[in-house]
Amino acid sequence: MSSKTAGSRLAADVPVETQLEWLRTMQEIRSFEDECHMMFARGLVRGSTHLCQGQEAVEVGACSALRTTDTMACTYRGHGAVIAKGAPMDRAFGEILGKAEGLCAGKGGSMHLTDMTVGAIGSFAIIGGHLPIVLGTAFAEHYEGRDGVSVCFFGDGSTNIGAFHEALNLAAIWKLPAIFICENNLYGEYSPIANTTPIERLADRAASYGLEGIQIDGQDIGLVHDTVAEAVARARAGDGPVFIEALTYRYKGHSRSDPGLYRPEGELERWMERDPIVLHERALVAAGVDQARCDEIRAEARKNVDEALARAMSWPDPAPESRLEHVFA
Amino acid sequence: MSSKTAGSRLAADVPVETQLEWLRTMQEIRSFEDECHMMFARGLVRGSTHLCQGQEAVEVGACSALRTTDTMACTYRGHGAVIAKGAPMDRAFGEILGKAEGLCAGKGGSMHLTDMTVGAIGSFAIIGGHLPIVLGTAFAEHYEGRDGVSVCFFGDGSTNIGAFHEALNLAAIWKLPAIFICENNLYGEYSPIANTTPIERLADRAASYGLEGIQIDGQDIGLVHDTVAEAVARARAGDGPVFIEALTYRYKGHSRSDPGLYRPEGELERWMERDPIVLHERALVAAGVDQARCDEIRAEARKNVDEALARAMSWPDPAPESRLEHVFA
Amino acid sequence: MTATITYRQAVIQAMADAMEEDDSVFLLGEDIAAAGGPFKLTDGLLERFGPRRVRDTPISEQAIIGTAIGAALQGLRPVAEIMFADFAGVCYDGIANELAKYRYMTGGQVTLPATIRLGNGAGAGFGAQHSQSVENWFLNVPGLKIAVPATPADAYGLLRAAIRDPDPVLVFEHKHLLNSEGPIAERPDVPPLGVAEVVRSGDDVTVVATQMMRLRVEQAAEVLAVEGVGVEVIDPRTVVPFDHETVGASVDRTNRLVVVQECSNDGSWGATVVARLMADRFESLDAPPLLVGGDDTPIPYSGALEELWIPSVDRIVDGIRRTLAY
Amino acid sequence: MTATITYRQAVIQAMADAMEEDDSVFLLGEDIAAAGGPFKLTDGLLERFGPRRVRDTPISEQAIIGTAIGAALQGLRPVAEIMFADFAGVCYDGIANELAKYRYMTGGQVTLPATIRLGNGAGAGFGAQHSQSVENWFLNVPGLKIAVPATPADAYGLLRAAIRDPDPVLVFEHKHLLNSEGPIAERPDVPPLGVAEVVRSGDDVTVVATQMMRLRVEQAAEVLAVEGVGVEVIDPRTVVPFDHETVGASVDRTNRLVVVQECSNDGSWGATVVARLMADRFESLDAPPLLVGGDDTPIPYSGALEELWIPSVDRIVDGIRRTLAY
Ligand SMILES: Cc1ncc(C[n+]2csc(CCOP(=O)(O)OP(=O)(O)O)c2C)c(N)n1
Ligand SMILES: Cc1ncc(C[n+]2csc(CCOP(=O)(O)OP(=O)(O)O)c2C)c(N)n1
Ligand SMILES: [Mg+2]
Ligand SMILES: [Mg+2]
Repeated sequence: MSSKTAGSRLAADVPVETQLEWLRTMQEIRSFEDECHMMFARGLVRGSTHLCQGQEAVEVGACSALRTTDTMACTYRGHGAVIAKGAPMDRAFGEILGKAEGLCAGKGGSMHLTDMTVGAIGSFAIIGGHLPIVLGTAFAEHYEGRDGVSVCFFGDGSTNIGAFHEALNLAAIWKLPAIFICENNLYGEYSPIANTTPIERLADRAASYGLEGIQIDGQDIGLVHDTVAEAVARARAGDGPVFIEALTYRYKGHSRSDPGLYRPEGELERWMERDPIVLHERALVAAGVDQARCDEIRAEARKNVDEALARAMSWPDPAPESRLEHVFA
Repeated sequence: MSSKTAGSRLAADVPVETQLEWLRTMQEIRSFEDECHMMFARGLVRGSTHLCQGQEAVEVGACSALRTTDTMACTYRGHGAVIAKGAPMDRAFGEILGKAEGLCAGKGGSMHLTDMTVGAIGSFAIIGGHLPIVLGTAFAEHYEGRDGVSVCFFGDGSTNIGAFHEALNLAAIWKLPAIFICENNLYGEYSPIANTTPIERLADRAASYGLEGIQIDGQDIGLVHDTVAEAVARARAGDGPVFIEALTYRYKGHSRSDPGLYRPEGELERWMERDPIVLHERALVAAGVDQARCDEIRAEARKNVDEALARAMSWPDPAPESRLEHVFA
Repeated sequence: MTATITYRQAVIQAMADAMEEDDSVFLLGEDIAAAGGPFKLTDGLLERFGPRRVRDTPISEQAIIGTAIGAALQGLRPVAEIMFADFAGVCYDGIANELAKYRYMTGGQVTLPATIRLGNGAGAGFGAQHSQSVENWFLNVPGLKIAVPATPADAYGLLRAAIRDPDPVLVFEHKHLLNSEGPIAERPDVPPLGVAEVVRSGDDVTVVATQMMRLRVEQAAEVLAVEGVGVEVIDPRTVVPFDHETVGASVDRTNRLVVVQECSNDGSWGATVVARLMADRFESLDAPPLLVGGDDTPIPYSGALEELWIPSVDRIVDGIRRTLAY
Repeated sequence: MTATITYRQAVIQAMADAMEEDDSVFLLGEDIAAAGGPFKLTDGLLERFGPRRVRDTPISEQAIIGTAIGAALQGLRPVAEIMFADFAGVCYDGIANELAKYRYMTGGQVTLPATIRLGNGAGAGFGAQHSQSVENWFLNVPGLKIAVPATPADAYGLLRAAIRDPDPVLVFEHKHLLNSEGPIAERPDVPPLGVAEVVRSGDDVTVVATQMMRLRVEQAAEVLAVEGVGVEVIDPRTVVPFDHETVGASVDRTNRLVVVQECSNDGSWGATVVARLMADRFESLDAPPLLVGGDDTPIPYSGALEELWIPSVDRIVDGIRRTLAY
């Protein structure tokens, strides 16, 4: 994999205009998360939240390889993935704020952002819980004779829970069109991976299921896109699941109350030097895009976020009776 | 591993007299299981039973490498392992018959034979259930500064359940003195392993935990003993867990109601040609033991079983009030 | 036109008819395909519907439940088998935290027409981990419907209803009833979930029971009928939703309630029936509502003990008598 | 001499004192060592007792519970943390099928002094999968004791009692009470498990509640006291074993019972309390026993909805008034 100071590259067969849109989406996610951080700090939001600043290239790179009708499941650290899959930011904010017009009508919250209309089938808050569910969404594609795929994001720490094992095994034996993407951000909560996992390269776990395991630089959106796109093509062609480990880093603490003191000094700074948004912008400029164009896009992204948040803030709370709805169909 | 017609060998550093005792124990288990088979056929026993004829070398070979104070956990197919660890056959029969003097006072049954006095800490009927428990028995040895080990038997099919994964991972990261022995008898219930498991060599799954995985001929008691003895020595020395896959075969169906029709023709017969008891006897004779001595031991074994069963049959049912005991201490 | 059929045949026929009717129905579970099911509850279905729709899985209950959830999400109608209901323990999270709450947590964005079939109950010497009445583990988990068929007709009808239902339904099939026989119509009804059956009418006492206990209660009612006691026997057929109306209306007439169940009483569905009834019809009762259940212990293996643990006809008769004598 | 202490400090002190007293006590869980616990409930214990006795685990709840069982079997006294009680779903089998039944299934050969601590309850906007009152999942599983401390003194005392107890005990610590304060004696008592506390005496109605609901009931009792209504508030402190005697004796005097709980009523511990009470003291009641609980839904995220789901002081007052007016 690329060295600690390597840049990123553009995706091989994707128009530059599209890759400029990735810049926008990454910046939108970054700003979205920054706003969340502040809302929590200001006590505007209840519960907890788990932010993904620093991991945008994995989520946007992977989702950019999908169709809207492909499905994607992610974790409680899922704002980025859900936005990358196409969910509107205002309704995502609305959900986090517990508003009636939130994506889940205020019933899910930060950890459960879902937008079925764009194939974002759920954010899952029990470690491992969604990996088996992705088996079913992928199976249905086969069953119906379609060529859709299901992508599943999860963290490094999640590779130690039983559901991970069962899901990878069944996906492999049934050759399901499922792409398992492990966002290895080096920590599960406050525990560095070496304290909980006896191997270093998580991709090696693919071998237990007769699968190839691919480890990539998760800060390089072009590489992420190309890798996932290839995996998706294989899955669509009926060649079964792929396990991708994307090395990345979360800039913030695990959840809102975590200052991240367990990190060795300088680690965060080193990773920020390879910020995925900056790297992608540099790659775009190197490929001939005007810096001004990039600046403009990032400014628009920030504006989009501000407007989305303002809209969400203006929405009403859910009606009291609404809490009794949606238990059964 | 050895070819389909290879013989077995004697263990390297074990007195021949001791290895003659292994012959006795294997024969006792064989006859014990044959008697169980008949009791079930005659409707003397309720519930179900899972017999281990054909797998005796794994159980006796492994347990012969243990001290009485070492612990051993096994599955519902556990009569052999529990007897190999030293439990009295009469009380084992008694338990299967639901008698007051059964090992578990009639409360456990065939699937739960347990004899704490000999370190047979339990037979477990939920697939995977005991693998995490063995973590604790092994951990306690470390915690108390002892050098005991814990052995855990389980089947090939059990390597696909979540608990397997969690147990191997924690054992590895904590370097626990646990020996995981997979009795790969080619089937999980009625399913050949290839239908449920995307790899052939289960020992390879050890790599997911940074462990060495050893695959051996489970019909060769000398080899089983030596392999387990070495693993035990490593575990006692603090080098952590070992994963051993022993290739073996069950002669009977999965449980009492299964005639085993899913087996390819000739498979059973081929395996019976390498019957572990016969192979061991041949190895003993080749090493200079009188055939008559072997015959005598096997006859004694059969007699021991008959007598144990007769005793167990003579015991009374548990007293009605006894069912209310043993919920809490 | 009715025929006689076993509970097992009814289960098989329900799945076959559902699959015939709707291509989105498929089956998955351990050894349900090639082997026809550990309890032979899917016998012949692989042959009839092929491997696309009848699927063997590894021993991975979490994966089974997850697959059912994901497939249901995509509009399929999975019917997953959990061999012994007790194994719900290894996939409890999938059932209680994911399946039950998914629709609610997404504000109604998803519909999950998943059916989970589980082999329930005691009586055959399977011991503490293979004999439980597992519906009681899910009573405090809103979002699941729970069916507990006692007869072949209900084994058929409730399973059909479950598969058609847009929501998750757990169908507990009682292992000890698989060979029991009963009538079934040529074109059997598919009952709504949540409607009790008044199995036998009577004016003196209302006795509510499910599955194997329903059959024993029917026997107890026979015994008491000889003495001139009129026992009204009600089988709720689903414990969620529970038909409090039918039970309540009966108690309004009999003024006495006994619930017979194959589980410890604490935390049981029977306790909930009593609590609801007391809240709604406090004045209807002339005697304390009685729960007749298993001991407060795990289920013992030995036949001598298991038969004492499970409420017997004698114990049921005795409970009813005491309630009448109050 | 008493001091003031938070619920969190009480939990930490209980473990520290237990470890000081008995070397066989050790702790395990996710991020409990180096990080001092996700809810800081083991803060400082690694520093004080070292890595032999305070152990971080991977995210592997099945392994955590299994380790606790195996270690207990060997005579150790493990104290395992399940961060959010809702995660009991992923290790339900270990708790309900292994831990609870092990002693029974082996005919008393093993003793399992294992303590499982679980972060319980709603009120902070954690959503449907991180807010449940999970003690209700285990009510029909004989073999487990279940403690539900409400005050710092009980958080200390019940945890000490659990660790000393020879049997498995689940201790549910309420997340929303961690910063609440209360008195604790310099040498605090270790109460027996199964003895309720009469929190407040009164002659008009008996109200039973645990954890956060106990505190709200105390507030409701204050409101009603102003009107001259005497509310007897009882905190059972353990739901298994449940102190039916104390509650029953109170109802014998007040003739009215209200149970307030932070869960749906169906399948709740409150339903069991009512069922038991009706069986034993049918004549004591002058009004229908009332359960005040959450809606029959998963727990919604939005503050606007969650606060309606959880019984409020107003709703409790109203329930009590209706019971008195009957
Ligand atoms: C079954 C379960 N156990 C524990 C938790 C608590 N928990 C939430 S996030 C987390 C860490 C997960 O780490 P990782 O998989 O690396 O994902 P990351 O947070 O780094 O994205 C833990 C332990 C949980 N949600 N579910
Ligand atoms: C959690 C769980 N799922 C399913 C079963 C039913 N079951 C009992 S034995 C068995 C097959 C196990 O196969 P394997 O591990 O190879 O062991 P073997 O029986 O061959 O010794 C199954 C599926 C169970 N006991 N527990
Ligand atoms: Mg991580
Ligand atoms: Mg096998």
